[in-house]
Order: sequence, then structure tokens, then C-alpha cells
Amino acid sequence: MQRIGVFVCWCGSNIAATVDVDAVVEAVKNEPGVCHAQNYQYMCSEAGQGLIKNAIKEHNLTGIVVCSCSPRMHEATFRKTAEQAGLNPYMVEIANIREHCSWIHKDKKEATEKAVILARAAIAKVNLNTPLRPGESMVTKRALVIGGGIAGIQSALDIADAGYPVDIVEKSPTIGGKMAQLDKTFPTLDCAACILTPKMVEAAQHPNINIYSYSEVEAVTGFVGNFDVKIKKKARFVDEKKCTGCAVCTAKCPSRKGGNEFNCNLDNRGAIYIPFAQAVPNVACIDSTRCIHFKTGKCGICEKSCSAGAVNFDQKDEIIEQKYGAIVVATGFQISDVTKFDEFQYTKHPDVITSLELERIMNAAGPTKGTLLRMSNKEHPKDIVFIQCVGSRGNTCRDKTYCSKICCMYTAKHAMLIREKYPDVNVHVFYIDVRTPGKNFDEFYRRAVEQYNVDYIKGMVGKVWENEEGRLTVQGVDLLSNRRIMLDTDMVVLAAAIEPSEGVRNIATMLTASIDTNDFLTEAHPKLRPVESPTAGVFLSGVCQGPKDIPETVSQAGAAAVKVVGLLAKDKLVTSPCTANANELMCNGCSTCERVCPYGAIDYIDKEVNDHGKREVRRIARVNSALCHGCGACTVACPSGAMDLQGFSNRQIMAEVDAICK
Amino acid sequence: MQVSENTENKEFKPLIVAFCCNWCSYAGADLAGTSRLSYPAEVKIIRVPCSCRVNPMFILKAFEKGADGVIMCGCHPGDCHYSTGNYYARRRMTLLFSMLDYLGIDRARTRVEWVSAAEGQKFSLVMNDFAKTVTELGENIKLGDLRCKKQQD
Amino acid sequence: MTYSYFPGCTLKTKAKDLDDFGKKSAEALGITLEEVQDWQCCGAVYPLAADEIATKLSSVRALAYAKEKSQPLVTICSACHHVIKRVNNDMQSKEDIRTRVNNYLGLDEAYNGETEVIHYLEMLRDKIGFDELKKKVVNPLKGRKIAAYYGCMLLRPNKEMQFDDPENPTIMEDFIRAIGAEPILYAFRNECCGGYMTMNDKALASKMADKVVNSAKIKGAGEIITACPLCLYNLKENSKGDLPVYYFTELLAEALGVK
Amino acid sequence: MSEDIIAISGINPRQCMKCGKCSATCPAFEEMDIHPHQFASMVVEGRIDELLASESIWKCLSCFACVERCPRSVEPAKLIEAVRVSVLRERGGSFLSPDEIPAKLDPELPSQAIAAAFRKYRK
Repeated sequence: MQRIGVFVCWCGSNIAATVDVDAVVEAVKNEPGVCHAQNYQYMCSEAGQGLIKNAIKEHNLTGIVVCSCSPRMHEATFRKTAEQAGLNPYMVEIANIREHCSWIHKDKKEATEKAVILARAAIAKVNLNTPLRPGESMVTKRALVIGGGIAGIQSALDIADAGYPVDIVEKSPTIGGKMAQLDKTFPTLDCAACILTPKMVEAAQHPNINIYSYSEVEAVTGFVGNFDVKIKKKARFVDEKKCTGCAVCTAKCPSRKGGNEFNCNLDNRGAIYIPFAQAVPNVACIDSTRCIHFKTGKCGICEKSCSAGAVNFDQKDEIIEQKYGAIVVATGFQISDVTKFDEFQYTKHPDVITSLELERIMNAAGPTKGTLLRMSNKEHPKDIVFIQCVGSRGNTCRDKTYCSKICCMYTAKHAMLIREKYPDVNVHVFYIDVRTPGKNFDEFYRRAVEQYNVDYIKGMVGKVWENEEGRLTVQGVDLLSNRRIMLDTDMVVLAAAIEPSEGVRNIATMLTASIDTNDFLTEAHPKLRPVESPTAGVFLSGVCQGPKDIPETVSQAGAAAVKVVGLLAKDKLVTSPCTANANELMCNGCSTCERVCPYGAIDYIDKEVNDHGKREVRRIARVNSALCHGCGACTVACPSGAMDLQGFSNRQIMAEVDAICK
Repeated sequence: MQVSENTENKEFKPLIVAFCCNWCSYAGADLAGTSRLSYPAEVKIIRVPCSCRVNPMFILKAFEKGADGVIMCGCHPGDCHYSTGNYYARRRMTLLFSMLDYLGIDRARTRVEWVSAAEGQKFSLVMNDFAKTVTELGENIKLGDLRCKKQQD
Repeated sequence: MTYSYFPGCTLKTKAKDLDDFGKKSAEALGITLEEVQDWQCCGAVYPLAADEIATKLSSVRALAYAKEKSQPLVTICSACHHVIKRVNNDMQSKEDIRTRVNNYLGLDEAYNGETEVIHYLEMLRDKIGFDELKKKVVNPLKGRKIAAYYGCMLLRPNKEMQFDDPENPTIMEDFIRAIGAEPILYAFRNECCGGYMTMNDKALASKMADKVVNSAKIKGAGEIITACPLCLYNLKENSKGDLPVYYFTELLAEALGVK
Repeated sequence: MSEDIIAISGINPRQCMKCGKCSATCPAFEEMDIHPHQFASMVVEGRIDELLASESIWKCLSCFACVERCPRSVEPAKLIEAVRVSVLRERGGSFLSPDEIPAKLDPELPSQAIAAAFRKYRK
């Protein structure tokens, strides 16, 4: 028989205001096994924990139940408390009487009754708990960073600086990401390339960093400390070691009809290309879907023009297998599809562009060499209209429900840069709200209004069309004066919503990391564990977790790196003892459990068993507890009931059901 | 006579057991709590590591012990923390449902819902809706072990 | 193939062409359009109020007729299509409306939105195929620059109509290409022409019609086609623009050589 | 009163984020005294009498441009229709009398126009 202590937390008034904590203590103190029950204002405080420790010693407790907040919050805390008092940490159960009770019910009687039942269920369970010993696993001291934008680069640099080897896997031929496409950055207006490219070079030259560009993660198995990753290095048909980045081939390539992604397809590139001048690695890449050689077997001009002999049409995709202790996801974002918003005529008129396209137009290395021009006729514009929140903050099928966060600031930046460089251009911004939280951000926006005379109009645009003069007419509304606005303009710039990169779903599935309804990766706790995924060993960096600007991305990248370093600094990890386990006498060796196990943790051995005095060799299931994650699929699949899960055993769950239904 | 007395004197409060997987639905229930999105107190949650840990026997056991409704919540298909657990759960529950028909338990007394960690609101909506359905169905008398019933006089 | 066919009030009076050419062309394409017996006017305006029943009954009668015949119901007038399609959606998805309508109608078998409602253009696209249509064209309208006018009723609200991309539709342009002409894209092809206002505010109706016609003219259109008798009337009679306006079926008949 | 409008329209006007896209898109904006974006907040505020007296309800074309483009699913045309229906359902609240029709007819006018006008402007 267990000796159980029950500790009811008030959580200040969070619990005590709706649950009569005295009544709970009173109701549970005569439950089977309970020999001590008490309540306290804050169980998680040092004093509260001290109280638990004393009670364990004083009453010689063999198990405890804490009625408090969610086990996802403080189960680990109370397990540690128990351990400090000499109790096995797995003899602790939590009754969640805050999130699942006091916070959602108003009626005190009802909430108290429910709290008692939840406490009884936990007591019934702990009565059947057995001391468990966690296992240990080794830590591979190497980190993987998926995505080579500013988030991935920063995380990799920080991890590498701490002395651990890092691999960056980047799907495009160069690292740099979206930031490399930006012209200037807010709120200081310094040039994006000037601050990014040194970091790219630093990453490339760092002895602890290895960059797999033009590569993708193909498969991930294993678990925290011991991930096995397959990386596909796509054939770029150019030998990375030989190519000097001289770019002779890219200039000579005759296949020039396809769009240049780096310039948002506003101009074209060759089939062999280097995305931009400062690319890292500065190595050419052949796009085999556009290359004449791959289509006809002829051409080969690049091969002939390469003095280094780097072009190799026979190169094949290569699979690299590597072990990692930790993984940082830094897959970033993309611009959402604005073609669904054709009331703005994006698909119909070349002078209707997205903000990222404007970045390229404003950039000296862009399609217009940095001169602001209308894409339709290459003429200097007189008026520009910006439309905010295109695809953000809506609840229809074409909108994102969230605020994309960066648009208000980059639009103020664009408006200011244009007014600075071309004082003759009138700039109008249609906005719903201007959101500028951040250091020096609102001041920045006010400068656009007050010093640069940017015309901010509160209201949306309903329709854009080409008028008789070949310019664009913008039909909108000014909500403050409650009147219709009709503006003739030369360019319309859409602040398109940002969304997680296309491949993130696939990566999340491989990592068994959860994603939210918008495909952003979910953090382990929205406030207290913002850079960790709920999956141990997987960390989040940058916009893959939610919209953010560059300073925030860099801080989060650093935070993720610290978490990785903290993990890699350990020699061994404690593994959860809540793993499956087969009863040798009941197992009939049918292999059903093996087939449902997602981790390949079950195999079979021939073992001599003693079945009530009868000795025989039987084929029985064996669970490798280092591989078992404790999902429990096998326990239900097992036809003979031999398989059970420690910490969530059949008897324990049945006892909870019993207690609730009593 | 006893029955009519019961229904007249107090409104029927069903007993509902909810199995929630640790990674999505239990966290979704936590979020419902954090967001103060209420649902009836009759719903009692049991935490399991994954929806695939829910043995159909647990559900039958709950009905046997007098539950009026049992709901199982897991991660959305494709989002299982253990990759494939919820697919197993879904198949098992489909089989269980046809068995409940055979046992004469109204199918509406069991339900499978996918609730992610971010869907506190959905959790609350689902629980409210399920509690409403079960309340309308009234007390479950089918599988109840008579020995478990409190003697009424 | 035989489909049930709902012509609608105007096609029997002022828009006879739309009806005649539609039927003849369908015949040429191997489809018989069988008029719904004793059809009643759909009401021309979908009752937006969530609690309206009586104004939906005539549509349900036509829908139930098609269901009995196990045929899709083909519409041709944009307004009829809009009303009947949305009423059908209500019958599928809104339980209170379904119950009350069925109680009222007392049909032999309750109607639950089983009939597939398709517009003539959808029939061309999805049942026949524009490639197939192209093969049957004997008199391609070469060199003609045609602006398609969609108006409101076919496209919006998209979540109910599911006709085409509401901001960037292509079905009529594809149709124009199939009959050998050149489609002209212009911004106002999916903006309202003001037809409903023609009774009580002619000035407004003609102002709006002008906008549409001018928008097409700027882009070099020589003629406009539409599927809606009211739009046709408004664009033709109330606008100062001098572009000819035709029903799409008229040009279809011409291209198929059955005009 | 607000409740009636909400019930008839089936719309929750509190979803409105006051972006003004409906008014920006409305082809009859200039003809209206109360503009589409104002309907949502006026229903929330209970200013129904002003709406009932508004010219706007007879100017709305039911073209559904605001329904399609509203990012918040407020769909002002449905609110406007609900106000219009409220007026029409009261005895004598008609906007169009049959006596006016003959004067408005012309040989080309489609019968659909008359059916529509009666559906929209009369009970």
C-alpha cells in the first residue's frame, strides 16, 4: 500500500478563487492510500516545495499528488522536489485544477467538485505508480541548421563560436535568404548587403561551419542528442571545388528566357547562374530545366568557356548521412500569393508590384540598377501608391489571420527612401492601422509623415485599373473624412502578407515538430520557451516561428543557439523512462507491435521463460528503451495484452477512468 | 417513478470522459484554460501520451462505469508528435464505433476530434458541443454495470 | 446528352436570342436542353435575408424537377443562375431552410439539394470542354476583339458560386478563344454595371455602364459579350459608348454555323 | 433592433476591423448618405433608426463586391439588405409603386428588371 501525500495549490487566487481548497483537502484525505493532505498559497514557490519535502520525510510518503496548474507547466518542478526529498520522481502525479478547472468554471461548487474528482483520479493513478529510472543517451556534438538566411547564419555562427561544429543546409545555391534581397533596412536605413555579406563570409570561413548549399533535408530519424539526418545535395553540375566564381559562363549562357528569382523575376538570368555577386559559396549552378544541353544534348558553351574545367554535366544528386545532437529550424518565409487579390490588377499590370519587388527595383544590383522606374515603360513615376495589409488580418479563404508585422515599417522605409531620392514623386499610403512597436520605430514612421510629407490615408483600396492615359487609377476610401478617394498614379505597391516557406510542412513532419494553423512552427511555450519546439532537440529561429523583423530574428537566432550549446555541452542526456515494455509470459511473438512502432524500437529475441514452472524457449518482443518514445501504439495493438507502457499503464488509466466515473 | 422524479427535480448533468493526447489536445485544453474559454465541468480529462495509447477497452470501461459520453482528442492527422499514432487511433475508433452500435450505445456518445495545441477555442467549442449532444441524449443506461449504480430509493 | 434547362423570364420575352441561340448551339454540340415543365420566375434577386423562405420556392420546384429526371440543371441567364445556385446551396447546407421549404412544398420526396446546377458556360467548359468546342467551330470569328463582361452574378460570392476566380476569371476569355476570336482583358469586366438601378435611377445606371464600356474600349475591344439580359440592356441602352453588346450564345451560334 | 438586423443578416458586425475596403470597392458609394463601412459600426452601436431612414439602402446594387472583398467576412451587403428588408416588411414601407412602372418602361427593357426591382424594393 502506498503512502500518498496530496498538496493542493491556491496559485494565489487563480485556483483558490473558484475552488474551495479546504474542501478539496477535506474530501481527499480519506481516499485510499492518502495519509497526508494540505493546501498552500504557492506550491511551486520555495516555501511550497519545502513543505512538500518536509511532508515526504515526516510522513514517509511513497507517492505524492500535486493539485495545481497543468503538468506541462510544473510537473518537472515537482518531480525535482520529490527527488530532492529522496522520493523517486516518477511517484509524482499532477491534478490539473487550474487550466482544466478553476480557469474555465465560474461556479465555485461545481469547480470544487470537479477539482476533487481530478484529485481522486490522480490519487488512483499514483496508487499504481512504480518507481522508474530514466535511461541515459549520448549526445552527438554537432548541430544542424536548416535554412541559410540571416536566422540560420546567426544561429550557426553562435553555435560555432561556442566551439561546436555546425552544418547549414540551404535549399538555394547560396546562403543569404530574404535579407540578401533587401535594399535598405529599417529603422537605420543602412544597406542590407553591407551588414549581411560580412556575416555570410564569416560563416563560410568559420572552421566549425560547413555549408551544404543547393541541398535539402531528406529524412530525419532518431531523437534529441542522436538525430540521424539524410541530406540531399542536389546536382548543380558545377564542381564546387574547381569553380572560381569568375562568372564568365553565366554571361555567355545563351538560354536567357527564364526569370531571375533573386530579382523577383523582374529580369532574366542564364540557365547557368550565380544568384548574386556576393553569393556564398560563390559557385555557379546549372538549372537543368532551362539548360539547352540538358534539353538537346548540344550547346555546352559554359563547359567550353570555363577555364577551371568546373562544369560537369554528369554530376548526380548526392545523399549525405550525418549524425546531429540538435537541430535548428530556420526555414524563414515567403511572400504570400497576391494573384488572388486581382482587384489590384497585380497579374494584369506590370506597374502593380509587391514590396519585395520594389526592394529589387530600388537596389543598385537590381533590374533597373537602383533607379526607380515603372516596369511597364521604364519611365520615371510621378506618383506611387502603397497598399497595406494585402492578405493579412483577414478571416476569409484568401487572407492570413495574422498581422505580418514588418509591412508598416518597410513601407515607411520605402516611402522615405523614395521621397529622399526623388522629391518630385508623391507617395500615398493606404493603411488600416500603422503598427510600429519597437525601438525607434514609431519615431521612424512619424519622420516619414512629418519630414518627408508622405501622404498617409486611413482606409483601404477597393479597385485599381488602367486609365485612358495608361496610368493607374486607384479607387479607395478615406475613412477619417468619410469620402471616396480617386488617385491617378504610376505605380502601386502591395504590402503582401508573409507566410512560412513552402517546404516547412514537410520539414515539420520529418522532425515531428508541430505547426499551427498558419504553418508557423509551434514553440514549446509561447512565453517561457519561445525558441524551443515541443520536440526535444529541435529549436526555432526566425520567421518560421512567426512574423518578425531582422533585429528580432537575430535575437531569436542567438537564443536558439544558446539552447543548442546548452544541449551539446552535456555528455549524456536523461531519457524518459515512460517506455513500453512487454510481459514475457504473455507475449506470443506475433510481431504486431513491431509493425506499428514508428521508431523501430521493437525487435524479437528467443528467450527461455519460466511459465508457471514450465521452462521453454519462446520468441518474445523486446523494446529498446533508448529508441522507444512512449507513444503507446504497441500497447493497444498487442492482441495478448502483453505490451504495456510505463507511467501510463493500462491499470493506471483504468484506475483514472474508475475514479472519474465513481 | 424514480426516473420521473429525477428528471423533474434537477437537470441532467452528464458524465463525460475526455482522453487527450499530451502534445496537442491536452495542450489545447490548457490553452482553453489560459484563454478562459469555458466548457461544462462535467468534462473530465485524462492525459495520455498519444491518441494511439487509448485502448478501446478504456472507452468501454468508462461506459461500463457509468459515463454518458466519451470523447477522444488527438493531434490533427499528419501532425502527430509520434508521426503516425493518430492514424492508428482513427482506425481503431472507427471499428469501436461499429461495435458500439452492436452494443446498443448511441454512436453520438463517442466522438473523435483533432485539436492542436494552438486550438484552445476549438477545444472549448468541441467540448461544449459534445456536452450538449450528450445532455440531449440523456443518461446512458446501456452498458452500465448494475452493481456500479447507486441504489436509489 | 440531355440536360434540364431553366430559361427564365427574360429569355422568353426580351432576350429570346439568348435562349434560341443557346438551344441551337447546344444541339450542334450534341446536347439537348429540355425545358423544365411549368417553370416559374426565379425572382431575379437572391433573397439575402437569412429568414426568407417563400421567395426561394420557385427555384426549388425547378431543382426538384431536374432531380426527378436525374439531370443537371442548366441555366443561362446570370441572375437565374445566381439565384438557383444559391438556393440549391441553402437546401444542401441550411437545415432550417431545407425543413421549412420541404414542409411547404410537400413533394413526394424531400429535396435536399441533390441537383447539380451549372451555367451554360460551365457546361461548355466542364461537360464539353473548350478544346472539343474548338473542333466543332465551323466559322471561327477571326480577327474580332471581344471583351467579356462577367458582371456580378456569375462570380460573386465566390464561396457559393464556385464559378471562376472572382477577381481574375478566365472562363469567358477561354470561350472567346475557342470560337476563334481574341479576348480583350479590361479592369471593369467584373464590376457592377448598375443594371438593377435602371428602374429607379437611370442616371446612376448609365454612369456605371459608361465606366464598363469605356474600360473595354480603352483596351481595344470591338464588341462586348455577356450572359445577363439586364447587363446587356444596360450596357447597350444606357451607355453612351458605341460598342455593340451581344449575348455570348449569339456568337457561339455564329461560330458553330447555326445562327 | 440591432439584434433583428443581426438575425436577419446572419452577420456578426463585430468582426469588422474598420478597414473600409467595402466603401473603397462600392460602385454606389457616391450616391449613398451612409457608406457601407458605417453600417457595421452603426448596427453595433444600435443606430438603427438612422439606417432605416438612409437613402443608401435603396442605392445598394447587391453587386456583392463588398461581400467578395471584405477581409473580415462582415459582408456589408447583407447588413444593408437586412435593413432594407426591415423597412419593406413594415406595412407601406415600399419604395416602388406599381403605378410608377408604365412611365419607366421602354420597348427594350427586360422583364427581369421589373422582377428584380419589385423583389428589391417592394414586399
